[in-house]
Amino acid sequence: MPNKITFCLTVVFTLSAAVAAIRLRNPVHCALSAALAFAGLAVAFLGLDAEFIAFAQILVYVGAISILSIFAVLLTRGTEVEPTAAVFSRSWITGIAITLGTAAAILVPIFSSSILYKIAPAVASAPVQMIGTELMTHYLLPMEVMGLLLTSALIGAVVIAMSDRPEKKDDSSHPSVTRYPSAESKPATKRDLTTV
Amino acid sequence: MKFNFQGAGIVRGFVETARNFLGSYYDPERLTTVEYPERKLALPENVRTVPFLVYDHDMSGLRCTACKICEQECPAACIKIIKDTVKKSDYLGKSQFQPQVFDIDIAVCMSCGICAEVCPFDSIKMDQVYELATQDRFAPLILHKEQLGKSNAYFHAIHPTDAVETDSLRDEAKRKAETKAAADAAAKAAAAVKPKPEISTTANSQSVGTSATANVEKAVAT
Amino acid sequence: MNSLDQIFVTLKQWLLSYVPTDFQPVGSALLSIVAIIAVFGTAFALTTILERKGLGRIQNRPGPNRVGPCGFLQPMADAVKMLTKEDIVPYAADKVLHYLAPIVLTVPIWLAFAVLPFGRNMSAIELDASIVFFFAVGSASELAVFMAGWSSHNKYSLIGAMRGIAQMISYEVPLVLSTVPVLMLSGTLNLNEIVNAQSGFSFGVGQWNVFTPWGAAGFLLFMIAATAESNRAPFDLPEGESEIIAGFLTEYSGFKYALFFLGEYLGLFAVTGLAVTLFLGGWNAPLAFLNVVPSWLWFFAKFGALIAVFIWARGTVPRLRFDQLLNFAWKFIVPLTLVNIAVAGIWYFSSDHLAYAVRWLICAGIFLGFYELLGRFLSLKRAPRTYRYAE
Amino acid sequence: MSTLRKEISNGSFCGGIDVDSPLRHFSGATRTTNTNGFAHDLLEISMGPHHPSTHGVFRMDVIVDGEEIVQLKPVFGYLHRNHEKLAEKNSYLGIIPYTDRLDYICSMTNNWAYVLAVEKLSGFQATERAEYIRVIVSELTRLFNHACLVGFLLQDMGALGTPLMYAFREREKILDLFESLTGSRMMCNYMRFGGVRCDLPEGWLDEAKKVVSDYPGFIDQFEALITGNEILLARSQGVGVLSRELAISAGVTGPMLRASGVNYDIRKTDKYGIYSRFNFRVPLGDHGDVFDRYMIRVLEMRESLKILEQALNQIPAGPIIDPKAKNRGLRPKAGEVYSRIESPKGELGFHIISDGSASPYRLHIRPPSLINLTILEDMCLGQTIADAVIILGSVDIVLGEVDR
Amino acid sequence: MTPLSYYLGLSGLLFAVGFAGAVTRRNAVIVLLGIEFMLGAANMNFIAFWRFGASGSAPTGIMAVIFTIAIAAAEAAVGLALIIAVYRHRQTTQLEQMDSLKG
Repeated sequence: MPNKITFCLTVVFTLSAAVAAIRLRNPVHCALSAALAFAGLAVAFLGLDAEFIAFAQILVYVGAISILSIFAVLLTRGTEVEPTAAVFSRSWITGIAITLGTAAAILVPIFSSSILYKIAPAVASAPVQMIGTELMTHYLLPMEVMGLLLTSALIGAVVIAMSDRPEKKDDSSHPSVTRYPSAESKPATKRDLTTV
Repeated sequence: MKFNFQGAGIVRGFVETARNFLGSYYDPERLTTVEYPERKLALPENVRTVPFLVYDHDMSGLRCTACKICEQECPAACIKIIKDTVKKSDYLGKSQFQPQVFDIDIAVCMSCGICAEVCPFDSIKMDQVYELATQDRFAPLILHKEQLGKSNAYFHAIHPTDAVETDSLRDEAKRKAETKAAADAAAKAAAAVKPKPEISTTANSQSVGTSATANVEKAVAT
Repeated sequence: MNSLDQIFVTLKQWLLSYVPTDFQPVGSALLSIVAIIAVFGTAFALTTILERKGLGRIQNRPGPNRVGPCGFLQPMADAVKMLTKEDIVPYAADKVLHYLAPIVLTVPIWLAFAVLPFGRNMSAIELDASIVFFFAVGSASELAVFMAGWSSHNKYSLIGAMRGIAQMISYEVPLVLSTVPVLMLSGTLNLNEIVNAQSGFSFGVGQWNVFTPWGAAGFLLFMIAATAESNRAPFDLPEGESEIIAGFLTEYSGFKYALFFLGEYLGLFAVTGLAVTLFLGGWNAPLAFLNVVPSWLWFFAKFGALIAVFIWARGTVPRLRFDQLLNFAWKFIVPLTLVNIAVAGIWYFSSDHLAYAVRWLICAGIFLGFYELLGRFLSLKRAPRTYRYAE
Repeated sequence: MSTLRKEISNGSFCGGIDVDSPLRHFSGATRTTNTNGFAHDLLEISMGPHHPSTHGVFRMDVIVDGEEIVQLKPVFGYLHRNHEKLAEKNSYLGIIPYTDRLDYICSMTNNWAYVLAVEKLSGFQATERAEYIRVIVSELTRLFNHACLVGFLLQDMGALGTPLMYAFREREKILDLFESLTGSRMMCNYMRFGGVRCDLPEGWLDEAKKVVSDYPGFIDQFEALITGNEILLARSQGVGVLSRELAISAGVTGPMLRASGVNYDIRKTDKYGIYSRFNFRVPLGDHGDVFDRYMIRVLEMRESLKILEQALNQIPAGPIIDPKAKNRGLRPKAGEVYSRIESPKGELGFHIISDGSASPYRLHIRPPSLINLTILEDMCLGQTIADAVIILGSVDIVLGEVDR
Repeated sequence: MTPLSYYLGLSGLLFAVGFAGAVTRRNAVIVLLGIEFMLGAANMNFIAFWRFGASGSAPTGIMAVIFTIAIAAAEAAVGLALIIAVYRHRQTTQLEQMDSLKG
């Protein structure tokens, strides 16, 4: 029973954060709510005894992806609220309709399938040691490919986002200043001020 | 000896701060703080804060003659003097004015000491009190004659060198004045046989007084 | 000896024996939480005063010594001041985020202490992947810094927040990478097991990771990254008070400011505790005969020593500039951590072929070579100069 | 990553400001288009007058692109106290305490500059002993001014007070000397036309010799603490470069000018006072950046110590003030004079016009801080906010002198 | 133990919410967030089926999720970089204004 209460709380938390993430007006708020939703998802993973995945989920989604999206929002002046967006607008109705439609399409089959009410085996765990061994044996090729993908994604992201502006050559070079006449052309003041 | 591996400068800095940290436990050079309200540093003799007025014996012996030189010379114009209406005899026996009002606004005073420097009567000197904070920014910061007046003994206590020098000068002047007075008295005694002695004495003393005043006035004018 | 070592464990079990069996997990957790909050809350108060006193001594002055005996009640006075101050929220601020930011910073940090082994049998929860958990809960602080800076609606705050996020992201990479050699050679992500792996003695000296070349290098790199990660000088750019007032904290006052302060120190404590666990043998005694001293005392002794190093650094070095900070991370620290991983590999595979001392020298030599090389590369344009004189 | 980071700092800062927020107008965020045609958001930051590192009530109106400065306007005048106009109502003697308050760190050199001008105007000559005393107190002033400056500079760099506290520790010793000599630690009001106000107290020279002989130890300690520090090198080398030409044409003087490689020290060129008698050198920098300005000050301290050693050993006995010189009620004959000295901050000049009355007809001060400050923008363009702070610190301004 | 269907229900709802966000929002960043939600929902399924499946001893579902998370990270990095690149050319992140293939 406590399990179910925890689970329900997690569901409410995750889903409301997710709804907030896609419906709030200010994109910064959206990104922050998304971080909350991802964290809620990680809690759900914990409930499924997948500790490593839960922590990885937080590390990657909360620590990296939501920060990245915040950066993207700020870099694109995304904080400017869409001027016409009312709190409740026509897109809400569309959104609710789509959500309900999709959810129905998914959930009706799930709940009509009796086999899915099965009870989990008492113990199931994937210790980190095992995950590591699997990654290095059965899943070696996918892991290598993944490394390649991440590297290329890193390079690709940098290249795409790179500015076209030429980098400054040297921080010791000083912009030439023309405000003052140069020392040579300065007319010498002849007035002798020390005469009393 | 200089090691020039990367980060050597930072390491040297760490050594230096560690030396200071450890030194603060045994070397007074490395812990220079004087914890003020409990411990106070002895003030050097020359220290000056705000002016005060010197008197001999008691307030009636205020040396100030209300000549207003300090009032005029004060760069910040923080001195206000009103002359008394009656004259008193000073330590030389001369008849001098004393200030009826002598106010210094120490909120304005910048402790430059020019008043003490220009005073021809060694009357205004620089004090050494420095705990002058008050709750009110106006009235308590205007020092009146009563607060400003301090004894010659106090002057001796805070500026011994200056005070001794001043006293010797004054003693000298007094001695001269006394000799002169004695001579005058002798002359008076000698002249006592002559007619109209009172008038002559009065005229004489008056002329001394006026000439002193005239000197002061002249000094002010320049 | 054993009873003193296990005194807290025994105490907890004794207390739990009064709790009904159904509630024992909850009771156990609560007891751990109370203990952690009490210990590290006190450590926070103590650190603030000791830091101020230490900095004072470094700077030839005694530091705060007015409140209570030797000034040790100063944290109480500070707390009273902080709590009674007016809590000012700027008119244009995003009120909700402004309110939430200190909470988001402070709460997850407490979680990090759950996995640290403070002594023999003394970690609040036993997790298989405890170091991943540690870094996962630490990632919330970036969000908190952003929330604080952005919601304050102040330019200095925003600059500070941007600096803060970029800095934390950049230094999280070397922070994690510098722990990798330890994980590699211990073969586990579990902090308790990492401590156990360092529990042996050779010639009476503890087999701590820091006594190996990769461990020493990793420790250095970890400490640098930890300094940056916890926004301490010389990496205190997000708050750089001489440049951007107080950075993302500019618009905070009163209790919220105190919470930020608390959160930053807790973050520092957490990474320091991790450094002790990973490199300094956790709660193990340095010398075999010192095993009589309780294990938790060793942990906190090492912990205090590392905190003192942070304070020392704060009193010594000036602050970096922002681009230099990032260059330092990406062009110096990150490559060195990668080199260190390789060094750890060499160390591991050469164990059968080479004598200990030779192995040590080779591994240290490789690392120091790269260190010097990368350092030169980083400071190409800079050198001490000579000056000429005119008569 | 570095380019990504560059983008992060580019234009992102206005992200925080909503269109409909009242701050939008206040922020002064402006949209410009660069050559590539994509919008950059520039942010105007008003650094000061309440800012931890503007050295007083000074404001820098900075427009930044990310953290890079594209425009900087120094705004000063918050500490204007009307010194030049006040002088027209004051006696010649009464002006001296006001000069203390120009550059309130170095009152001795301010006194000297003014007194020298009046002496030139009225033809007084300071006595031999007074000249020596003047040199001694001025070089002591230079010592602690430079020590404070490097301390403040490192404070601006974020060194959390340690170098500053060490500098202040030494400064206290010199201030103690000044206190026992003049009665005041900072507002000395010491020099008079034709000499100085009071003679050296008993034992003062020995104390001064002790301070001077201990001082190199402090400089060594200070340099060990920070000069080789890689962070200092990284922060200051190549930052805030002031070219030789610009420095000359902008009228920059003092250590700043010498850091740019120009051999110009009024102690050498004018040989005012008795500086021609002393053997000392003028250190010159080649790069004109913040590090050179820092080092020049450190080296100048060592040269000042040489002067002090010579002066303290050679000082003759004799009167401290020319008996013919008149201080109170001075009325110099009508005329005009400009006199200058090498104050620790640069060329400090007093231009006095007398109409024969008891107050100057006009008095104008050439404050080195102000003139040196005028090129702040040229040094800061293209640098970051953090650099601007240390560049300002390396200029060595005192707002009392800038605003007068 | 919470039955499997509960987890699948959460997964389905999260997927629906993410899908609605991806379809209805105009801001490209938030569309990306919606897609991440859908990925997260899929991960949920993997984990749930692994936990309730017979093959508890082999971490198959875990493996799949590890790779999904890595892909999601790469996708987010590239996607956001693309958004920034597009913004630089068109000064907008509103998807409906990105209606031209010409850069």
